[in-house]
Amino acid sequence: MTYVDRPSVPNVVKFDEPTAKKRNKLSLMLNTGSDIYQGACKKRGSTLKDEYRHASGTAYMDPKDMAKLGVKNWDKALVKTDWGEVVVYVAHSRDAPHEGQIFICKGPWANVIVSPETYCCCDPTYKGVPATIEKSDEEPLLMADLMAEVYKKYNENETSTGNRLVKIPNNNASNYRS
Amino acid sequence: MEYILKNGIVYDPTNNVDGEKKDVMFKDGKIVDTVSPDAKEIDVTDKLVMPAGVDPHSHIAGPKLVVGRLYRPEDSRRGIVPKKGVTRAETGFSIPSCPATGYRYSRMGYGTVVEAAMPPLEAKHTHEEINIIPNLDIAPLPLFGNNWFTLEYAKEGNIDDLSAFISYWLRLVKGYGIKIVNPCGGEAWGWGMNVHGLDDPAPYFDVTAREVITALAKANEKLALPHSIHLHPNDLGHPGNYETTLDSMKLVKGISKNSPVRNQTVHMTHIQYHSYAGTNWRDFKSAAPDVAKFVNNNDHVTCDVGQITLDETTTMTADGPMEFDLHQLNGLKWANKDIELETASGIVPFIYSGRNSVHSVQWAIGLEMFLLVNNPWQIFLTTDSPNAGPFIRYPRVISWLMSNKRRTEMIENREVHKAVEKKSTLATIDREYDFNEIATISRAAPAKAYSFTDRGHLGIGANADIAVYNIKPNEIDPSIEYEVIEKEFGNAAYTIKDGRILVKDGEVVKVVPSRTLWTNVNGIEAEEEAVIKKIMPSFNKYYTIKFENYKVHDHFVPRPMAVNVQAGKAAK
Amino acid sequence: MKIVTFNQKEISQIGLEFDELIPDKIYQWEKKDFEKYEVPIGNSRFPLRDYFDVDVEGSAESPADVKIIINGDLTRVKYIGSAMSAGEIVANSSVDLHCGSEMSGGEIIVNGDAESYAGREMTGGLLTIKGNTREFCGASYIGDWRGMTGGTIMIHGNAGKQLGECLTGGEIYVRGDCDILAGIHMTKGYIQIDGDVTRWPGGQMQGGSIVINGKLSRLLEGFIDSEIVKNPEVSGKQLAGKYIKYTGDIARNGKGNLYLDAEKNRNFL
Amino acid sequence: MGYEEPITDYDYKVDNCTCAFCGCNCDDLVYLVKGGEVKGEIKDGVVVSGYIDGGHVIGVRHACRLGASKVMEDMDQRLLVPMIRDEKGNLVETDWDTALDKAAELIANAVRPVFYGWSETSIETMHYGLELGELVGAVLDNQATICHGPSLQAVQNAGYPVMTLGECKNRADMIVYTGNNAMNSHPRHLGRYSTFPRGYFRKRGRFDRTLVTMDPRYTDTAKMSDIWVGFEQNGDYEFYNAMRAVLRGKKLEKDIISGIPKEDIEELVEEMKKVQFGALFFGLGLTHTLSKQRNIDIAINLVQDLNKFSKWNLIPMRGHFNVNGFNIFMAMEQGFPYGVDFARGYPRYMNGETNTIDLLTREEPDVFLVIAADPGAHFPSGANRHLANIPVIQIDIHWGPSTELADIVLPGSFIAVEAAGTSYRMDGVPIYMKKAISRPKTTRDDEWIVNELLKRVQKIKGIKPTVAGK
Repeated sequence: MTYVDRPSVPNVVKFDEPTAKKRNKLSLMLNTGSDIYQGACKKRGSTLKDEYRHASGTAYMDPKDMAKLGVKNWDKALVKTDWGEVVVYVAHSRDAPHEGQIFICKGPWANVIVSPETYCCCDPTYKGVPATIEKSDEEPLLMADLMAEVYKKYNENETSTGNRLVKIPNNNASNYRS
Repeated sequence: MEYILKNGIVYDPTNNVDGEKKDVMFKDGKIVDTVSPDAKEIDVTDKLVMPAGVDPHSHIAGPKLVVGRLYRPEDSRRGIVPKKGVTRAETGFSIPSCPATGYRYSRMGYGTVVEAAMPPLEAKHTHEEINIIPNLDIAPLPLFGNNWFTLEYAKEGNIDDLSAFISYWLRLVKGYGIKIVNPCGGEAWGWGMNVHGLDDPAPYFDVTAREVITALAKANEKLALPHSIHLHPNDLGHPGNYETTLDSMKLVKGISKNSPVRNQTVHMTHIQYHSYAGTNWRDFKSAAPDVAKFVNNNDHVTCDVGQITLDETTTMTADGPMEFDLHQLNGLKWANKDIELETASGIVPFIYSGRNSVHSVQWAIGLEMFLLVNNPWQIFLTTDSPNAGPFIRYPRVISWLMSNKRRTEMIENREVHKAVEKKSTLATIDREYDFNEIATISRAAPAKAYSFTDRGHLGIGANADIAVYNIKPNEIDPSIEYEVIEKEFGNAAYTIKDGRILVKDGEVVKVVPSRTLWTNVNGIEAEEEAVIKKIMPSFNKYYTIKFENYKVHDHFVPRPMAVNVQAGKAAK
Repeated sequence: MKIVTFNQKEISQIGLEFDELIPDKIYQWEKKDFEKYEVPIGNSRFPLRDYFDVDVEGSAESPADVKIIINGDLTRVKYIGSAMSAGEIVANSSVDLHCGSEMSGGEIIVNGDAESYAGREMTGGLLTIKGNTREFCGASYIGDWRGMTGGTIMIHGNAGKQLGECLTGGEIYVRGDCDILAGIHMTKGYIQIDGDVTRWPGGQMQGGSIVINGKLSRLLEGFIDSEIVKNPEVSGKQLAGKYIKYTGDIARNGKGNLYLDAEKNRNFL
Repeated sequence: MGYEEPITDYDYKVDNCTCAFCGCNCDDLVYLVKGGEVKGEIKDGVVVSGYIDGGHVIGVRHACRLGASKVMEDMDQRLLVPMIRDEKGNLVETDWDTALDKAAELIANAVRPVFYGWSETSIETMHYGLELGELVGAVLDNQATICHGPSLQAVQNAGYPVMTLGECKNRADMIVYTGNNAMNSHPRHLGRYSTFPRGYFRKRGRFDRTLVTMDPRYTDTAKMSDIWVGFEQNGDYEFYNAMRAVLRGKKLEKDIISGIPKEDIEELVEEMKKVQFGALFFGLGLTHTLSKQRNIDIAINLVQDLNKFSKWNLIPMRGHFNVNGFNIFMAMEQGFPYGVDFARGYPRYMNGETNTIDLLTREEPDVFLVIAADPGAHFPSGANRHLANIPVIQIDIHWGPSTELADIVLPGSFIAVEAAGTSYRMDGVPIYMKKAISRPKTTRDDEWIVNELLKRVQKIKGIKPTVAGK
């Protein structure tokens, strides 16, 4: 079967990094993309489940960065960019070393913090977004909770999600047409 | 439904009707000799009436077309027409979208088009496009000239197995006949190389174009396919290539034809590109007189021209190496598409300009071919669309053929480069085509070459595929009124397909789905099975697709028109 | 002289397309023609009068006699002055996409920012943007290797990415800074940037000239034959000061020229 | 995950099924089906025609982890009945007529409708979708807009020297993956098409080929490569520019370019010139970084330059199984590959204006139809926020992030398992994917749903249905 609890990652005990100076907050480059666990979980359709939260809502870090931040596998962290902030798990990246970069698989968690700017080339900026990461005690939200929290689709008390809506043409006016 | 077209001036070369004023009657999609008094009358008094056009070689559907559309949005944008009435929006100039292709052919009075290159692996794609193109009957020619199985059989000289292979494959991919493109050159392009001439072997396979062409021609006649081999010979577009062209034509001279309809055993396509003398682009000149002389003396050859129309167009051919050379020449974006085990292809945008000496001479060579080949049944109207120019330029080519005045004007007004006078004989030829000859090169002769007996003429029982133009043949002087000729041939007064009026006064008024013409060879099923069994291990090993998923399912050919052939026995 | 003034009443969320409101098409229009006119919005057309009050003064014999003034928030008005060949348009606001695209003559003044594709495929005329502009200013249509072929674009603010993509003629001046890949694929023409440039100007350029009077952060390897030139003359313009002159982009056998202010870019010496 | 026993308790096998996950479209899958009744022919336990009514796929042979997970889907989250969001904000079950009528009404009255998705459904469905789009003047766009759109733009600027995957399998002696982690995104690509298979001219498979990976990260693909080029993040353009300069015979001046020593670049170029047949596969690593389409643009130019020395081709590593299909379909129907706007009665294609993300961030659309796609999972929140303001119609098979944003949910069927259809592989090879089992009774085929929407919109607009071309 293709179900897993969480992606398998190198199981590194928090190691001593002599050059690393412990910091509460790191500035790094955020990349997003896909990996096999995220792909399998998403396309199987298990997006409401805990598996998806671990497959997609995880920031894969270089072990040196993890040491600097003082986190170990499946600890929680808050990632912030100009576009938003989200709580995710952290884990040792299988693609390490890539010091100074974190990788979050595409999914609702990464979406909150990537840039929608396309620079006229239709593709949002999914990679190379400057970000900060700090340790957090909060639990990453499950998919449905995250969507409700971020987009407020059915929260009646929220009137608008910050759009500039001014006037939508009324297309019922059939009298406009001959 | 019955119709009668009253009092038109009819040109029907197949039935020796040369500009007679007569009525054309049709009923339920077929031409008949009498209709009831209830028949709907369409008055076409003194107007030009011909069978609907038959295009013998055009690239209108298939993977490389779509690559062209995909990577040339600037071309798609050039031909935009908003949706209107029964028609959807059109896009594209040199590579129109599928709906536009159908509408534009209909407006010119065409009814049948041969799609000249279908890679068997992607045949489903070609058929999908055929289904989207409206208003035409389309016969796709699968590519066999660089197929690995063909190369092996040609090397062994195993004509029996080759025939069975081809007959099976035609059914598998729903193709009409054998297309050969730069034999062995396409395979060599797999390694970034090319072959030169007939005796340069393909790397590793160690087989020459001479062997491949001979083998395929023999197989073609052995099966008695309706069309002969359709040959795009080696060395396209190289100065001095006319010798290869002559050799290629000589090659099949000894093979006797096995067909009651067509005369030829080889159809040489876009011969304009293959009639160059010289050794490089500086001393490049026309060899059209030599090639035309050979054609005039040999009736086993037909050819279509591939006339340069001096437009910005998109060149696309299965001749991969030649397209790369072209890219090196003009530096414009180059697309290439190699198909495993089967063929290559390439695409490059190209701007043919009258100010360029080479392009102008190419233009002249095409016209020379038209004018120097005496028998209009041996030379057909094409622009190798979109290679030498888009098919919507056929009316312009017709106007050039009918007007020596216009040709002289172009040369004298320097609309083309002065090299035309030095490097070709065009300026010395004053022949002008008449309407009967135009009807022959664009209708009757191509239909005959493909053994289409149900179209290309207006005899009793033929499909009611008819074109009427707002030209009064008895009043007009095409030599002077070439502009009228161009305009009217581009905007048919009526285009009738299978008895249905599709175009009226240059506007598409009805849209019908296209049909697919393909050749079904019967009678050698046992041989076919044996051959398939033999090649299956190689197929499974080297293709990346399963045999079950290779074939063109009936789903993709919803409106087939199978031409049934008894292997070895020429059909009636 | 005819002066047509558009005063905005209502902003539409879905962009209005102004490609039919150019001097070439409206020089004979009266007020009542504007009253009747329906402007394309999305997949439909809606009365222009719902969105703009139009005042017409004077009369015009030809498009060249027309001056159009548009007031209001035009950040949702696309194609202002698109394909115009004569006359004058003054937009007193920031404008949306395609301002002055395909224009062949006349003048457009934007008293604000312009969104992307300003001056795309221009063949003539003058486009002045008093604020900033964004991507693909003076570029070609996607896929075409012939971009802007003539005319002038003046940008008083900053420009975005891929300024003057596939430039085949004409002149672009940027007073402010410029983002990556200015003059990419250009074959002819002239680009002058007075501010700083981030990365890789002139990528794959084959001809033409780029002058950078500010600081450059990164240059491509394809630029070679650097030499110091003093007070050079570039496409008929006399520059003052010391410049580092490069030829490139050699990655594409290019013969374009890139002039870098020598004082501000000492690290390249 | 430990050892798992092979699946033996199946009743039927279906051979040569096509995988509906990535652009590899592997067409050699064997579905192991339990239960149900065969509607068709069966021979030695293998269904040779027709399908199995009521069966379940309990195992898949030959598929990779991704393909297997998709085929053996999670039935817990399967959408089974149409739903409409009520006033309280909950999705409530409804019947097909109500849901379709409501959707059709929204589409018919929209001023700026966007139909997004299509990459995980069949060409046959797209036919109806396009007809609907042309009728109402919608924008049709697919997932290329967020993945390989820049590749297509680069193709439009620079050219498209491609091949079918078999060319690579039979001939290639150098394989380059750039900005792509094939082992994770296209797991069978190396094994079935590029690196490992024994081809006609590469009889020893992997041993006859050199594998190069260019990626800032040391990915799973990089780990199995012979050469890994780890250029710096966002340095792609400069790196390829340097390679092209070297190809033109230029000596590099800087010692390190984009994090790679110049000697390494020169050596790599030398290697690439020497091979007989090279294949370059590029992925989203190139399209999503700083210079976006220009990275691909210059990579294509590099391949074109290399063809002067030896034979080189490339293929974009398309993600969804039919994302290429939609581009091909739109190009043949209307001349442009994606992001086509029919608002003015003719197609317009303008990057940055007629693409889904741009439209959403500009907050233009007033109805959003999403079919066989998941913007909730893939769009940046800046774009998705607008979906919370407007009616969203979803046609999909699973309850996913987009369902959380949808107002009308129409449950479709699973192409290549429960419905047949045409798809185009990443290299443009068309494959007719067959139907193996029946769909859940309460769902409908995508084709039927979109056709039904079309018919209902035609009725609202008072237009007679046309049949031409269909």
